[in-house]
Amino acid sequence: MTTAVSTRTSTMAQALNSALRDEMRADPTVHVLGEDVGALGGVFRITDGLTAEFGEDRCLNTPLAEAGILGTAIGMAMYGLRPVVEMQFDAFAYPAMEQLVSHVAKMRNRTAGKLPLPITIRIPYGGGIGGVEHHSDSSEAYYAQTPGLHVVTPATVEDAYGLLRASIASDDPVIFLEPKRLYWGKAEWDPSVAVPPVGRAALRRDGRSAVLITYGPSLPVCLEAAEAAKAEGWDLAVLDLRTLVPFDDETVARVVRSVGRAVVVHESTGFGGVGAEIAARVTERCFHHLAAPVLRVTGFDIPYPPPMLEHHHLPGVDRILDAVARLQWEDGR
Amino acid sequence: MTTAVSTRTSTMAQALNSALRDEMRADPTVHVLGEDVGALGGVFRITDGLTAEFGEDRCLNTPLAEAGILGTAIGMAMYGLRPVVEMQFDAFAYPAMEQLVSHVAKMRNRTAGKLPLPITIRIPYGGGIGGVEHHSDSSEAYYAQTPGLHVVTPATVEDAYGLLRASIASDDPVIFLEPKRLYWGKAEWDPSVAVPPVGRAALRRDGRSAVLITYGPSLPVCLEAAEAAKAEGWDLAVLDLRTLVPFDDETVARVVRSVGRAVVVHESTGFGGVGAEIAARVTERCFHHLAAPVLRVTGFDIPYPPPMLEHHHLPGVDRILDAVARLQWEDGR
Amino acid sequence: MTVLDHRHPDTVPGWLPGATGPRTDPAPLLPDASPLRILGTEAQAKTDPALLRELYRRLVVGRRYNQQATTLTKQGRLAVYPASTGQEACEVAAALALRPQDWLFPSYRDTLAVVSRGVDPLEALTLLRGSAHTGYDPVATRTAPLSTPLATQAPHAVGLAHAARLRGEQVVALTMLGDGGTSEGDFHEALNFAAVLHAPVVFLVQNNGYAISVPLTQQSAAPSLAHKAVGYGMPGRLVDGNDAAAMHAVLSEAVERARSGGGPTLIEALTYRVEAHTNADDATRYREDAEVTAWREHDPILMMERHLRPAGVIDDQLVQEAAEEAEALAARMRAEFHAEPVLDPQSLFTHVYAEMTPQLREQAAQLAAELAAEAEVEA
Amino acid sequence: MTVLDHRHPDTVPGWLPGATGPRTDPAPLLPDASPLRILGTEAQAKTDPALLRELYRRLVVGRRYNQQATTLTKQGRLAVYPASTGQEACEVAAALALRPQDWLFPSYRDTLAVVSRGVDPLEALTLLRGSAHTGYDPVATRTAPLSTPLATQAPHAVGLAHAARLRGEQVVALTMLGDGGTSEGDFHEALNFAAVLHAPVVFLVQNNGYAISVPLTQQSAAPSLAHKAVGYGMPGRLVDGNDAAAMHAVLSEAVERARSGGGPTLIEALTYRVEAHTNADDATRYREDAEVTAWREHDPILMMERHLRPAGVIDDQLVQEAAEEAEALAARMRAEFHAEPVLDPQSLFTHVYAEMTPQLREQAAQLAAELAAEAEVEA
Ligand SMILES: Cc1ncc(C[n+]2csc(CCOP(=O)(O)OP(=O)(O)O)c2C)c(N)n1
Ligand SMILES: Cc1ncc(C[n+]2csc(CCOP(=O)(O)OP(=O)(O)O)c2C)c(N)n1
Ligand SMILES: [Mg+2]
Ligand SMILES: [Mg+2]
Repeated sequence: MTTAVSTRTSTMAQALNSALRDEMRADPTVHVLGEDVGALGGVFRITDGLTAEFGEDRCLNTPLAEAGILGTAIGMAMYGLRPVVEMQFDAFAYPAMEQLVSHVAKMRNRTAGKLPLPITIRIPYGGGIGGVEHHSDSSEAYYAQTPGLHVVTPATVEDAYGLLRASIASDDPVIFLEPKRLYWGKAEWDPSVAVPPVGRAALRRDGRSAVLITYGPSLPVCLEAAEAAKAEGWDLAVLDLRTLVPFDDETVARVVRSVGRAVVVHESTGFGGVGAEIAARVTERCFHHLAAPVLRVTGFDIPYPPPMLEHHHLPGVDRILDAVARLQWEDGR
Repeated sequence: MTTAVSTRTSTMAQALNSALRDEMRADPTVHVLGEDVGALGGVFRITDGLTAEFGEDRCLNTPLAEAGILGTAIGMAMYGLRPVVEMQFDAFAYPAMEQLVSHVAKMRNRTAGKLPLPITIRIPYGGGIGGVEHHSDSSEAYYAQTPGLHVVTPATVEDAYGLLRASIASDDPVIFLEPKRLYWGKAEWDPSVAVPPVGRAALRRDGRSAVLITYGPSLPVCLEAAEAAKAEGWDLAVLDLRTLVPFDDETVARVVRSVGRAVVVHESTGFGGVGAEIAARVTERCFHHLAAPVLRVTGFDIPYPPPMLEHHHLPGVDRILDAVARLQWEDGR
Repeated sequence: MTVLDHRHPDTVPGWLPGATGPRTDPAPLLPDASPLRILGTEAQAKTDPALLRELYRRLVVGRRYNQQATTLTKQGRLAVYPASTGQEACEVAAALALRPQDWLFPSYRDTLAVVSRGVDPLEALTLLRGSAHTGYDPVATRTAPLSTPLATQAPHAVGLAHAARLRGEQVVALTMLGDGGTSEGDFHEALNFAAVLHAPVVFLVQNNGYAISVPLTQQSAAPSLAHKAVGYGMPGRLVDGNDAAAMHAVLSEAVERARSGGGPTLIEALTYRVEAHTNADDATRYREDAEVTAWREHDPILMMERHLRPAGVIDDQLVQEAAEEAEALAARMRAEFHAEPVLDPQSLFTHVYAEMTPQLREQAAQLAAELAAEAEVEA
Repeated sequence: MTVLDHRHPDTVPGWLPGATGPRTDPAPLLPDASPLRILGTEAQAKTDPALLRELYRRLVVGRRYNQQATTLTKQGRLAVYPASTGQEACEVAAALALRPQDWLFPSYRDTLAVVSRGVDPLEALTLLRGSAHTGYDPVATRTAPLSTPLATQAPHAVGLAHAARLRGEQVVALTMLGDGGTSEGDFHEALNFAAVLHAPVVFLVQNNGYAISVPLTQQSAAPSLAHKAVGYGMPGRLVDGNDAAAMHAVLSEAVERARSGGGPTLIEALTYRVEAHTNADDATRYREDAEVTAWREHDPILMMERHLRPAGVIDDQLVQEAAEEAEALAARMRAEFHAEPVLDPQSLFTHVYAEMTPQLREQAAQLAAELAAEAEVEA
């Protein structure tokens, strides 16, 4: 696979674009399709320049119909191609739900392995960008509970590049969730480092008081909270799951056992959210190591609010620290 | 509202049919629509005789398109009608996902209460009936995590009648999940008893050792397990949630605190399932009353298997008792 | 005897063995070869001058509305604005063709139609301002919320029209979509339901040549989008979407036909999106200026002036009155949008359900406590 | 220069200001007024007798297959069976019109087409037996899994055909749907994608009059389902679905047109579901016997015998050979299906992903332990 050597500084959006370009160069069976992915380069410019370099046959502007896009990608994958589908926004992937649940997630299983579908479905998700309704949904729980799908969501520029390449190279269908509000954050990263495996969490910050377990759009706010917690005398670890399915039980359990207290943080609604699964399985595995119940800090159980009110909905540093404070410290830190 | 007085013995399917008929008689704005709900009475006969009694205008055979059915029902509700939609099977509700999530669940909220949608969406769900693929999905978690929806699922003949009437009468949209494999179970019930409120769990069996928390299709197997547990010296309580949203925290927490041990049982896949939410919130609320982590007994994390293998997938008495045995009894019962 | 006993009076029941001929005659359902035009044709003289003047006045005001809204985005007073500049004839004709009891189901680009129906711009634009999802009362205004998920409003229009028909009320539902929206499954399902139910619905497709960056040729290979109608058993109409008189004629005919039990109609209006998709879009990435220039020549306001000034239907006085009304609206918009909206954080929790759930009550209390604490810190 | 540079060669780029005429001529896309027939027309004499005999043979075998499968349900050897009795002409013609490299995308009712393509009934029927979701190798047989979610297979056919075209391989995808399936959004989206991509796909709609209990009049108000084609810019063809010769002619023409770069075709075959929806259905609830009787007279096998015996194309020898082949197949089915299938519980966990996840490994171990414990108890 052709990869640059020196490190570069770029936004997450640019890193995603590089990942697509590098995979398309490395593997002629990789095809991109979606709404506006051609000359426009997608509304977030993630596919910028791909049609120019690879032609319309490799990067295709489709008609405006998400079930049709995913259904067409399924057929392409059945013939040996490796489609990468762009859904324009989280809420606009819902029309493809039947194709996703009844075919993408099940095709390998219902054909006893004869028809694997190596499709990557890129979905810009989450809020915090002042988007109007239907442009800020956190839809990860719909996908995480559907057997047969891998669910990946990067939180750093380097992971965005590496995990997207890993997802495209995977022989399983991958829901690749891109945190919109991190698209424009710049960082220095090394495109030549080994592609991280799907399914492994990353400890972003070590700590001895408690661990914040999070992913995607909520990682930066958790790191901020951990910084602020020092003033309160808390030394917080921050764990970035990176992959929701398959879940990295090993790493998560090891960290939780070592600190004995955990708070799960995500911006999607709490009830039935991925945080419930994390809290439940962590408790199942670490019950006697826990000094307090695993708490959750999430968006409220409401439809995503209008832009001028979204800051009330999204978990912030204070809300996270309030939860940490409720971790029953009486028995010491 | 006209209701019979004496008790009757009927199947759950017949009780649901009575509930529809009685609501349609009581309220002229109640309209039924869906595939085959007319002359055929639906593939499960739940709408049997409704077109004959109320005419095609009140019970409508629609074209074969679930998004169109639900979208049409939304428009009817916007004009003041009270539509009851029948989805033919669980997996065939997926095409309506966008209408459900982006409109049904949000319309009241996005119009500041000006456009409530009193729609009841009936969905026969779950397995155990030897159905071919796509006919046995347990899809409750998709709905339970979507704010704006109520999610109701009866487990007894009497509740099927009462909860369906309550759901139709509700001014909020209700996902009414009907456990297919309980359709043909007969019981004596009293149509004249007060309609149970949406949102309240029912303790089906009291016990002092531990509580099995369940709903819908898994209630009978939990009661069986509780019976069998006596031989092991366990006195198990069985709690039937009846409504998943809004969740009856009060009753659930009270029962769990009183017994100190809980196992959540449902047939849908475990990862990201409703059981995760139940385990997480029970633990949050009852941590120091718990002698053991809340365990989950669920279907495996796989696409629903073919009929000849489904018995391996579905939680049975033994699998439930195995979990009860893991509730760390060393500190006595 | 029910409404549905003759849900589609013209069709014979299914096919018979060895049947000959289609179930119904497709000929009357097919659109004319060329889009309907009135301005500059004989039909112009037969059109009520008062109507033409009213359309002109609304066009001018509508154009100014589009310009002012775009300006407000530059000043950060609107989060985003999808202009209907160049498409005003479709927008105002849609508003004018409806009666008060009729319902409008607009898409996200159709705030002008909503305003032209009488909704205050401040209320019509809350979605794009970011202050509320829907700023007007849909029931009081007979105007559904702006629909962002494309084509999803179409089945709503069918259901509402069907419900009104069941109640014996003469209500018509008009839904507006774009060319791109016709590719969605919901469009197909809505047209089929409307035809089968014989519902009083009018589907207005504004074919403005693009779905964001995707040109029509990558969206459809059909002779015209109006040709889709025959596949559902409803008439398809092709009209010059920049000819306000033609737009009003085609829409009024379809609306009144629906009202009188004639069933649904699909209308394709040929128009053009002269601005970028929204203020956030860069149209130079996917189209040539020459194309835009050509369409600016075919501008709906220019067309009216070109043909109606010589005919004396439009005179200096009307031009001046229209300009003044337009400026007054723009001034009001500037004033209203420069005031900061007052928003209640607790509104996050009201209207999720008829009654707050116990869980939402907990969460509302949590937010209230957080805000109280913040206020303390600030004090 | 790419395949997509001329994804739909006939359409002009969008509309021009003041355009006249549709983008392309709709006339050639519209179906003929009457369904195509060959049997009993002059065209019959022009048809290769060998082909007619082959079609007859397959019809007879197909009918017997349907009868035997239905019998197996009564004996509990199949969980459920949706018979294609009366529709065999569509099923066998579809199989015969394809070349080995072509792909078939069947719906749940089309196991006969799958068997007629050469798949063993035991493998074709695992879904309905309940032993496996898909019993045959889709890649080896160029036959997609039976699709139960209606119309969802249609976009798969488009994607596969498009992929083959991108690779320069002359592969055609034929997808089969029912009249009810045409109401689904996926049908619409698939046809539009096929037309826009100019993909080598053939859409065969078997209009058998019903979607379970719902008659065509409650499904569509169109002059014919074939008339939907013009709305996508592809030709629509109407054919007598019980005339095997006509079915084969229309399908072959469409398949070879697609193969030679002519793009997709929509075919509506007029036929009838003479049995109930499945063995579990009670058709007396929603239709009259008289209707069924009329169609039995128009039976595809009867029609061939009626017209081809006098012409000497079908003789006693062929009739007997076909009957013997049919009986042989039935006997094999009885034998094969009376053996209990051997199933591996661990197969629940294999093939969910390329590699078992850690969670699935735990669950597989749990099940293995449970089964071991059970075995012990039994021992
Ligand atoms: C279901 C859905 N998919 C995608 C989008 C994102 N999107 C917003 S506008 C747009 C283009 C719409 O084109 P068209 O229907 O022609 O309307 P126009 O913008 O030209 O008025 C797209 C793809 C959406 N809003 N809804
Ligand atoms: C998406 C979806 N909705 C509903 C069903 C349930 N269902 C199975 S067959 C059927 C009727 C199909 O009618 P048609 O398409 O005409 O095919 P036919 O049965 O006549 O062959 C229905 C509604 C389904 N399988 N898939
Ligand atoms: Mg457009
Ligand atoms: Mg049919």
